[in-house]
Amino acid sequence: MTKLSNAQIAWRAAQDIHDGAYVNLGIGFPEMVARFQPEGRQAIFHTENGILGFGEAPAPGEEDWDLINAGKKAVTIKPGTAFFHHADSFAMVRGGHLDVAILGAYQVAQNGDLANWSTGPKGVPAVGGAMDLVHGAKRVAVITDHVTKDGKPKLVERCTLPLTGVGCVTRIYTSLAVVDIEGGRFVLREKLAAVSLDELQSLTGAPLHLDGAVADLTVPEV
Amino acid sequence: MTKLSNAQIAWRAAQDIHDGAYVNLGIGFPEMVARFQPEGRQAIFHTENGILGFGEAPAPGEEDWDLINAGKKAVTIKPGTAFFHHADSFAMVRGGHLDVAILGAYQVAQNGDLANWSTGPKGVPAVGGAMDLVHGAKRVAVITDHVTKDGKPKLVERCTLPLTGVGCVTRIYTSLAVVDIEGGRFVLREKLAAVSLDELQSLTGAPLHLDGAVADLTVPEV
Amino acid sequence: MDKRIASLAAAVAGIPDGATVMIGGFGGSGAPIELIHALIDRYLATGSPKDLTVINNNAGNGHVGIAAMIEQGMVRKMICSFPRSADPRVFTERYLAGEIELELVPQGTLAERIRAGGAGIPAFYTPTGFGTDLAKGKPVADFDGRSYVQERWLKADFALIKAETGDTLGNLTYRMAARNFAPIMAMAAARTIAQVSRAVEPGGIDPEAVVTPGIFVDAIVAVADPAQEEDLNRANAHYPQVQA
Amino acid sequence: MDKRIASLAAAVAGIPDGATVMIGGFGGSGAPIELIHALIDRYLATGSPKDLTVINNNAGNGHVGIAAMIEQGMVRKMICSFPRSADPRVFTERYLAGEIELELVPQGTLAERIRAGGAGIPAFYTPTGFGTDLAKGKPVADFDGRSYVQERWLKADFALIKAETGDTLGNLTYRMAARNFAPIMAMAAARTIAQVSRAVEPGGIDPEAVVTPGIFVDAIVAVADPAQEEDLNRANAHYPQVQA
Repeated sequence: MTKLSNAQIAWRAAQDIHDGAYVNLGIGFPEMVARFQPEGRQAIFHTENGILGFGEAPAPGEEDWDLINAGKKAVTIKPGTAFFHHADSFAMVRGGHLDVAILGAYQVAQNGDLANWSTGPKGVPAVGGAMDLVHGAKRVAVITDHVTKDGKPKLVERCTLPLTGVGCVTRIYTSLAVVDIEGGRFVLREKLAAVSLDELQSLTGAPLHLDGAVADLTVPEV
Repeated sequence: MTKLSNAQIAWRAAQDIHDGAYVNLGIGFPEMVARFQPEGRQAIFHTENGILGFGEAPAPGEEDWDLINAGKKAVTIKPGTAFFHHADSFAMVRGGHLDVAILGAYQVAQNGDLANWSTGPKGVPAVGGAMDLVHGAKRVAVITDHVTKDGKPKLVERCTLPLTGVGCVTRIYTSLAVVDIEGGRFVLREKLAAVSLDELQSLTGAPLHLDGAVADLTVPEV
Repeated sequence: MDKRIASLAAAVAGIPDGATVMIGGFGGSGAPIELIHALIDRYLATGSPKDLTVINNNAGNGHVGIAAMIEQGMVRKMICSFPRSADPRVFTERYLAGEIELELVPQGTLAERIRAGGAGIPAFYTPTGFGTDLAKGKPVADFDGRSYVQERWLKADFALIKAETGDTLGNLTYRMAARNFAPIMAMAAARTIAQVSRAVEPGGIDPEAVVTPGIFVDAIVAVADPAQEEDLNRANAHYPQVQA
Repeated sequence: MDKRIASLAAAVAGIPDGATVMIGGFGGSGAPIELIHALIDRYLATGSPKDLTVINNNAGNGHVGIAAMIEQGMVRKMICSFPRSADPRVFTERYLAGEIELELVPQGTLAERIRAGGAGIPAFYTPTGFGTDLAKGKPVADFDGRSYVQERWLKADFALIKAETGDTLGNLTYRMAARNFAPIMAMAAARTIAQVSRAVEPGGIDPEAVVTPGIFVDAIVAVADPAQEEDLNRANAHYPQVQA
C-alpha cells in the first residue's frame, strides 16, 4: 500500500513549525523533523539534558561526548546556544515554554491520551522525559506509522497500553493522514489521495470525523 | 547598669562561628558580627539578594549599586565570590545550607518562637527574608539588648507580637547574657559578672534555668 | 528570529490596564528604570496602563522607578516582601490612605512562588511562615514530622527586567547582584521584556555564561547607559522631572 | 577553608553501607567515572560500601561507571528515569533476576524532586504523570481546574559529581551538557564530592560564571584528564580491568 516514509512524515510535521518556535523532538524517529525546517524559518531545538539551540550532528570522529542530545547522540553548538541544568531544562518543559513537542507513539486515543513508553509489565520499564513533555509543551504532536507492524490501528478509541499522558495530543501525523484531536474525536484534516476514506477508516480504531474538506496529504520525495 | 554595647554583643556572637561556616547576618545591628571574625577563622557570608562570599564595604565614593547586600548597603567582591538569582539564594536558606543565621529580635520566647518583623497592625508591614531564614539555617541565633528601650523583657514566656517563626531560635546573645533555648526553656550559659542572677532573672520574662556552671560573659572593648 | 525592539516605547506598548507586571530589581540593583519610565510616559500620554498589579521585592524608593509609577496612580496592588526603603513615602502614604493594596510575602516564598510559576509547579510546601500571620488561611501539611505551608505559584502577564548583555535570541547575562529576581521573573511571565546594556548577535555570549536562556525572553531593547535607581535617588530625582 | 582532598580514595572514604548516593551525569556526559571507580576499588578491597541506593538519570552502560557498581553487587536500588542505554545488560539482568530494585521517575520529576530536596521544599505538585501508572498511590489535587500529582523531595547522603573547574571554596563550573544533574544533586546531598578537571584558587572563577556556589560543595578532588564513559564503552572497557 502507498504510504509515507518516516522521513516524509517528519517532513510534513516540520511544515507546521512556525518561525521562532521552541521545539523538543523525541528520541529516534522524531529527531528527523529537524532536517526538514522550511526555508526562511528558524526553529530552536531544546534537549532535555540542558541545551537550547544546538546544531546538527558533528562529522564522524568529531564527536564531543559532553555535547549530546537526549538520545545520547552527539550534537554541535551554534551561535546562540545555551547550556543549563536539568531542573531549569524541565522548567522550560513543564512551565509551558516549549511551543511544540513531537513524539512517537504506540497508541493515541481519540481523547488525546498517549501511550508511548511501555508495552506492558514485561522487561525493564523506562520513561525518560516523555511524561513531562506531554503535559508541558503548548502543542503536543505525534508522528507515527498509521498502524502497528502487524497492521493493528495505532489511533484507537481507548489506549490499552500504559499511558504517557492524559488528553495531551492535539495532532497526529501518520504515514497516511493528518488527524487532529478535537472535543474527544479524531478529525481528519489530510489524507493521501491514493487512500480512500473507507480504507483509512478501516485502519483506524475510532471514527474519523470530517470538519470541512479533507486536503490531499502531499509530501515530496525526501 | 553595666551592659555590653551592640558591638560587644556582636563580638560575642562572632566567637561561636566556626571556621568555614556559611553565615547570614540580618539587616542592621547583626551585620556588625562580620567585623569580629576571630583570627584564623574564615566565615563566608551570604546575602539574600544573591551573593555568597562578599567582602567589606567599599570606601565612600567607591560604591557600585549593583553590588549591595540585603540591607541595600554597598559591599565588595573578593576572590571566591559567587552571584546567583533569588530562587537559588533562598534554596540555600530554606534548604538548610547555611550554618548560622543571626537576627535581631523584638521578642524571643522560651520555646524558641521569634518575633522580629512587626510591632503590630499599625503602619506598613514588611518582612523581607526573616521568615525564610529562621526555618532554614541550621542554627538560628538572636542578638539583642536584654530588655526593650523602656525596660521590658525581650526574653519572654510567650511572644505577644506577631511571630516570625515558631520554635526556631536556639541561642540568644544579649547585652547581659548568653542564653540557650533547650526543651522549651531558657538555659543561662553566660552572664556579666557584674549582674547578679536575681537581677538578670528580674529582667527576663520567663525562668532562667541553670545547667551546670554559668560562665562569666567576658568581652573586650571593641 | 530577532527579538530586538527598537524603542522603549514600542517595548512597553502592549501592556494593558489591569495587567500583572513583574519588575526585576532588589532596591535599585537590577531595577529596569528606563522600561518603567517608558511605561509612565505612556500612562501620562494615554491614561494607560492603570490598575496594575506590580510584583517586586520592594515598593519603590524616592520618586523614580516603581515609586513614580505608584505616585502617578498606575498601581492598584503591590505584591512584595519589603515595602520599605530609604524613602518609602510614596507607597506608605497611598497604603495608609487605603489607595493601594498590599500582598506581603516572605522574600524566599516570593522567589519560590515566581520560580514555581515559571516551572509549571502550581503549588508547593515550605516551612517559611508556618504558624505566622502570613500563613493564615493557607493549607498546612506535615511531612516527616515537620509542619509546612502550601504556597501557590505566581505568574505575570509581563516581566520588565534589566540585563547586562542580551543577544537577538534573548539569551541574557546580568551584572553582579543586579541579577536577583530577573531570571525567575523572565520564566514566570507570559511576555518578558528585557532592557539590556549591550545587545549582541547570537554567539556574542558564551553558551556556558548564559544565565537566562532565550526561551524565557520575548523582547530585548538596548539601553546603553542605564540609570541606577540609587544614583537617581541620591540626586533627589523625580520622574517625570519636576519643571523648574 | 580549603575543600581540596588529595586523593580519590580519601574523597569516597566516608560513604557507608546503605547510603543513598546521587551520581551526576546523563549517559556518559558528566559521569564522574574516577570517583565511581574509586568507590568500586574501596568495595573490592573492603566489602564496603554495599546496599547503596543510587540516583542517576540512567542505570549504567557497558561495564564501567554505574554499570560496574551494579555488576560488582554494590547497588540495592536504582532511582532513575531511563534504565536503558546502548548496553544496559548489567542492570537488565539484575533487575529481571529480582536482585536490584527500581524506582522509575519521569525525568523532569526526578530533576524537580532533587531540586526540591536541595531547596527545602518537601513536596510539590506537577502535571507530569497524572493519570499514569507512575502516579499510582500518590496524592492528587486540582488547581485552577487542572489535575496534578503530589511529588516528594529527594535527598541523598552523598553526591558524586563531575565538574570542569573548581576553586578551593567549592565553587564550580561545568563543561557543556555535562552540567545536567550535577548542580541540583550538589544541592540535595548532605555531602557533595566533586571531581574537577581543574582545581584553582579562589578568584580563579569569575563570580558571574559560577554555576554551583561553594556552599553546595563539601569536597573537591582534582582529576586532570577524566575518562569519558562513552569513550570507555566504545573501547569495550571493563572496570575493574579484565586480566588477560
